[in-house]
Amino acid sequence: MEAANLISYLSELVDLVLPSLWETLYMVFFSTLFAIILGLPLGIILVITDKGHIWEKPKLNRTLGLIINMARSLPFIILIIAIFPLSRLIIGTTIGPTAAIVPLSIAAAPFVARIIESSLKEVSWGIIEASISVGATIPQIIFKVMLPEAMPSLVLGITLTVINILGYSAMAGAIGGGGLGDLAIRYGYQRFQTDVLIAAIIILIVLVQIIQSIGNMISRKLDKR
Amino acid sequence: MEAANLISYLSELVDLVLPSLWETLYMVFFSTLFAIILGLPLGIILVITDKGHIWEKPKLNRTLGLIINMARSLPFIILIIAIFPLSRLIIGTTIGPTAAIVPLSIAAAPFVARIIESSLKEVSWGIIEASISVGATIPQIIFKVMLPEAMPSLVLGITLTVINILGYSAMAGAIGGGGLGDLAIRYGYQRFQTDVLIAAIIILIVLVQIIQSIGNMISRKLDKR
Amino acid sequence: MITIRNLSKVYESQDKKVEALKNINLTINKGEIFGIIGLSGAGKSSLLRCINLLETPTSGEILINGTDITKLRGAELRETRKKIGMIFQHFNLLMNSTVYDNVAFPLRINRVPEAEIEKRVLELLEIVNLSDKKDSYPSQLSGGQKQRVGIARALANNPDIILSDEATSALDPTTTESILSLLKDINKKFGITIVVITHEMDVIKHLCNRVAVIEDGVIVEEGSVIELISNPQASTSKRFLADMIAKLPNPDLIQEHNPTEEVLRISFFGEDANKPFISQMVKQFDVEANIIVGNIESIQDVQVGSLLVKISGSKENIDSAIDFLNNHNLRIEVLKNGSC
Amino acid sequence: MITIRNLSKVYESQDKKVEALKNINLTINKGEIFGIIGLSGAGKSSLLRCINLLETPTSGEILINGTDITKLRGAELRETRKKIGMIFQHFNLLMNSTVYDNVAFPLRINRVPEAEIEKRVLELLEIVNLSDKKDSYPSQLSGGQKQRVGIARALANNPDIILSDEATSALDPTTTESILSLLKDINKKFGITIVVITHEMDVIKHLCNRVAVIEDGVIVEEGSVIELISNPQASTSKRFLADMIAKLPNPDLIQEHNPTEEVLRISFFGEDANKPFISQMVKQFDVEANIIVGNIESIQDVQVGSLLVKISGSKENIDSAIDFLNNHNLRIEVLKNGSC
Amino acid sequence: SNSAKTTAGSGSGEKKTTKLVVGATPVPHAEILNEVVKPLLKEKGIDLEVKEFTDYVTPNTALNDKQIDANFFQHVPYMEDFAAKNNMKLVAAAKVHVEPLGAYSKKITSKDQIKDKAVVAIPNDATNEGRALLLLQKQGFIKLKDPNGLTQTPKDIVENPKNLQFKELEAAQLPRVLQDVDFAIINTNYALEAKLNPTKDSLFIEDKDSPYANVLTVRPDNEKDPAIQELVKALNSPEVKKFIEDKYQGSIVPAF
Ligand SMILES: Nc1ncnc2c1ncn2[C@@H]1O[C@H](COP(=O)(O)OP(=O)(O)OP(=O)(O)O)[C@@H](O)[C@H]1O
Ligand SMILES: Nc1ncnc2c1ncn2[C@@H]1O[C@H](COP(=O)(O)OP(=O)(O)OP(=O)(O)O)[C@@H](O)[C@H]1O
Ligand SMILES: [Mg+2]
Ligand SMILES: [Mg+2]
Repeated sequence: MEAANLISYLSELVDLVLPSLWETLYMVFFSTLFAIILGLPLGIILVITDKGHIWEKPKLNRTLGLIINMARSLPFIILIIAIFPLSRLIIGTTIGPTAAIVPLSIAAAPFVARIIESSLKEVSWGIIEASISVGATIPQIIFKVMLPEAMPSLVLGITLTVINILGYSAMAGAIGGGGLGDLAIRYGYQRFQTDVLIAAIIILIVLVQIIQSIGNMISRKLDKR
Repeated sequence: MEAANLISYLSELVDLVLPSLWETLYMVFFSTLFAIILGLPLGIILVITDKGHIWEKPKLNRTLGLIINMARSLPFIILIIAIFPLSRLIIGTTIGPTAAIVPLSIAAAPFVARIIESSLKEVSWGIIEASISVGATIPQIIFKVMLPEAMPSLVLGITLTVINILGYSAMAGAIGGGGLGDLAIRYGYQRFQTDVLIAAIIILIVLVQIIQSIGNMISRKLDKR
Repeated sequence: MITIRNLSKVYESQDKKVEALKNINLTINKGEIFGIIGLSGAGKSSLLRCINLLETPTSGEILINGTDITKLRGAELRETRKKIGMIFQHFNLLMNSTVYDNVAFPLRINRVPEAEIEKRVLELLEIVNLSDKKDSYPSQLSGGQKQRVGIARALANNPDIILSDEATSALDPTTTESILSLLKDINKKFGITIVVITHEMDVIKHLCNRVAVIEDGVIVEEGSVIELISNPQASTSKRFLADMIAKLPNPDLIQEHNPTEEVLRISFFGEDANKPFISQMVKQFDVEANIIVGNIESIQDVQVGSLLVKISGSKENIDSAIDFLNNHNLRIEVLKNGSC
Repeated sequence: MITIRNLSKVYESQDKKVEALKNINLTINKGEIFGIIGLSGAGKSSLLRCINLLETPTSGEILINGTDITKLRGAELRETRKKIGMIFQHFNLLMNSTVYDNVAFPLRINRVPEAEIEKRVLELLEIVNLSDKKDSYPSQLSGGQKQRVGIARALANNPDIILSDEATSALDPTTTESILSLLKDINKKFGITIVVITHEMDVIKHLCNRVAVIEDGVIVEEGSVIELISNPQASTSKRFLADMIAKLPNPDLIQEHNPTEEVLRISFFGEDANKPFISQMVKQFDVEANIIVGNIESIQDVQVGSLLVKISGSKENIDSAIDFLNNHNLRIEVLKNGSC
Repeated sequence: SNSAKTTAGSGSGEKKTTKLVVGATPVPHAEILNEVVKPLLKEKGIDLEVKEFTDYVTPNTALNDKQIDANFFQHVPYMEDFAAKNNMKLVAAAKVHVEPLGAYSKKITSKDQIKDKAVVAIPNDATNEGRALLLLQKQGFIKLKDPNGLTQTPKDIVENPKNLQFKELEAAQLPRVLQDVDFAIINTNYALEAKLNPTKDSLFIEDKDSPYANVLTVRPDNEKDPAIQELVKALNSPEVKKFIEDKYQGSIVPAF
């Protein structure tokens, strides 16, 4: 290929990939944010309402478990449709990257809840007892003891979630969400354009690598045990 | 609806749903199995080669992390295509439920590795030191100390994986894997047969609920802390 | 005042029950330093943990200043707990918080202003001699240093009651002494009630007013420290006090069939100890007395002791000397070969 | 034999360094019971953990039977460690294994046949008095019970060396005694070397042959127990021994300007203690002698003691008596008001 | 919300621009729109925005919700079926092209070589699957319960003399799995992408008067909108015809 051709070829590729990258970052960032906003309280409640924990509520625990399981049972594409009315209500539309954030958040939230549940379960009971003994309220125990103590493991869990959402965001193409995954599918999978596919995937790999490295670093920094 | 009609209607529904249920169970069971077979060693190696752990190998650790991240970067549908040659090699074909097990296992393995990594990281270092002090070999520390001590949390992690694979298995429809998720998408979503959709989803919910309950139960049984 | 009535605690696991506390009745007065001793596994920690309801009693009542705390819920229970500082056997520190933040923790829970917290924490760290470790994390501390963080944390809230589960057993004598005098100080100054579990007789002797001895979940003895020491009843108490009873270091010291020598164990308690009975005996009966081993202590201003004395002289003189000692209301045992 | 040469250990965290051990040199003989004492945070655990390389020394050598283990790797290091049993300050038990399995653990690691394991484990549980808890999990045990599981585990492999980090500090005197005599027994029977960290002088007195005193990462004193007790040099040693030195319980006992009374602290060590010097003094000089407090112990067959004695009589007689005592090679201090 | 929006320019003398949002699947629909129609409409002062979808449900719901002004991805039978099932009113504004469905194989070269118990891969989405079965029926391999049903599945086959075995796969997978089956029924767009030539490589293929002509779909309320009318005109323009013929080499056939 000639230099001029190569340049125009590359600039075309960049034109294709760059907007998708932004879409991906946009969707993943906000979906993670909302998934955590939704999933964190669920995970916390799952733990503290469990048998023998600080706010034992067997019925609530079972009901919540059931709801979370229900949300996790739906295939993603079905979930997308099932929450069209919700997307319309919140975002005013059911298509585009912004609309994709709704099903992505809702699909990831129960996952986040389970991940957070299992991190919080690892907090030593002795430490919780110590905080009970100084008269801490349940919210204080949650926010001043359980979350800080579990933080290194929570950060790893959230890293896992971000990468999972990144994976799911590939399916956001179904509703015009765009993004790198969708680009890879549309060009690489449906149009057999290997160059775009490879470009998209390299960027995805770099992205995942960055996310994981940041997650590992933060987790290690926070871990004082 | 008349009784006779109802019965024939129901039997038709069952005819549609039952094979899908089997396909799902088949795919999920074996995919989980292989994902664990692949992911468990990866997760273990990720932990023990980490800084300050029992088999510190910074380079191996970083390389492995990279590979795992690469595998997690691919959108599932792209992964399916990417490993067609592998499927053909192992199963002899790239379509059908058995062939679907290959990409499902490979997609889930890095996830399993990360989940196992974060469980094993929670094993108290003091206990590992105690086993070092009695002259345990690295495999002994792994199999007699780290895994048993992390077992309650590993079981929860595997439960999470099984349900994740169940979710992914809906996408196995792309290569003729079938299963309940695919049924829900094809009949419920594309053909607007709400009854099939609902039947499939109810079964999925029941399935997830059963898996989670079993996981919780085993984890609680094993947890002696 | 802490009153425990008919307290029982049963731990149930899948297959078996452990009756850790059986119908405990106990009164701990306000301002008192109360010791709990007992063998390992006797139920000491369980009892202590019931007092702030960390362990839910299987049955019975726990009255703190007249209120049955087993009936309290929510805010009321929390307020009560805030006035009870607890030092844990296994420290239970926040692993991801610094020493400073660990000690500040109860104050933050109590919404004390940050400036006040700083003052109080630095003061407490000074007391437990950890000022230089204030920014360290628990994993960077030695065992005793962790224990001291736990102690500082328990004191932070200026509690009315302190529950201490072997607070000093991981500490060296110097640190132990400084902690004990701190506890004694705050006990005197603020009249706070202190309940301590300990294995160390020294702690009991120097710190406690009263002691309960627990054996297999049952309180077998309870009373003032002096009473316990002077006249231990339960076998646990005797075992704890074994140290204080002079024992023959070497059986060869008793020569059989030697009528001109006799080894006596003289135990005394209270006033008797203040009299120079040995020198009187030596003078009156023309015997020589050699203290082989022995221990005389002043416990809360009462002299308590046990001496192993070899008396030599003529047979009659020895006998008269023993009579003299007996008349002085001392407990005398003549050791024979084989006994000790 | 364990020889430690120029051992240093520095803990580095992001911002600061802690020099926990500074150029330690130490020889522990085969078959010896060696004590390490020191204040909390002095570096005892660090030193002990260096001996089986749980902590990698920053510099220096650790020779076990002539082999520098800091140079060992892999299988060789593991084989060496198998012969070193360690009792941890914080137990470090397998939380998801029963008491039985915890004790069996080193044996399983060593691929001992299961039948043999059973025999050995049951025997060890008998020794530490936990037979009834064999199927319990660590979370169902009291603090002392956990410690005993740790002790049983350390003994399981019939090690040549036992490293004990405050093995008995969470235990009551009875249990402590039985563990100590167990350690002493196996030391005598199998000639194993035992290194103990302890805060309890009793443990040192009854168990150890030699002691090292560590202060702020430096060994400040090292020698036989008797030497240490008779003539402590370092301030840490003195503080540890403070208990053994008779102290005046009540300053009122010294009446100022009373020439007919004098309070003496008489310290003695070894042979002197076997002589009936008090009774001799009383007789020769016509004084009365009253032992206020004091402690005479037989430590490894040597009598060691310190007595606080009030002597009353005429001024001259008292002076002569003091001369007499001084001539007996006893250390005599005349206590004045204000001193104690 | 946004039917053809008219935005007044800031300067009074400037021409009015109108914006149209059209949902389309990538090939060839989005290509036709972007490469030919967009420049044509620009001249008319209409700004065309193409939103790509990879799914067959959302473009219709989005249209019905007025989130887009038109879509261009489906054929009339699918549109009618969808509209009926979802209680929508959709209108086909213009027929544009036919993408014939064809049978391809890596193992055989003509349809006579199809053996007993041959494995045939067909698309698994409702429209294409039904259409594939109708094609097989037309070729005489099977008989369906409803000879004209649009969304039938292999379960609705009443006669299958060759005992064909059906594998239902995602449409885009079909070219990739050709070597794993005896033959596959593949959409032209995917066949093209996989470098299969519909005219040369197919065992058999739908003819040009197939009812499956792809249409521009609009709502009754904007059917008469001038901008839409311009779009219809552009789609049926000679430029589009030439583009289709040049670019797709006969594998996609203009339907106007
Ligand atoms: N991992 C670590 N990181 C930083 N500093 C440490 C670490 N471990 C120990 N230290 C510091 O090293 C010093 C020696 O600790 P070490 O545990 O050896 O003391 P110790 O003599 O066993 O005390 P104790 O009797 O309280 O158990 C202490 O000042 C401690 O704070
Ligand atoms: N969670 C539990 N489940 C079952 N048994 C328990 C539990 N906690 C304690 N026990 C048992 O209850 C008894 C009393 O335990 P406790 O901890 O009160 O003893 P302790 O007197 O504090 O002993 P130590 O001096 O060794 O700490 C012990 O036999 C112990 O094994
Ligand atoms: Mg206890
Ligand atoms: Mg230590």
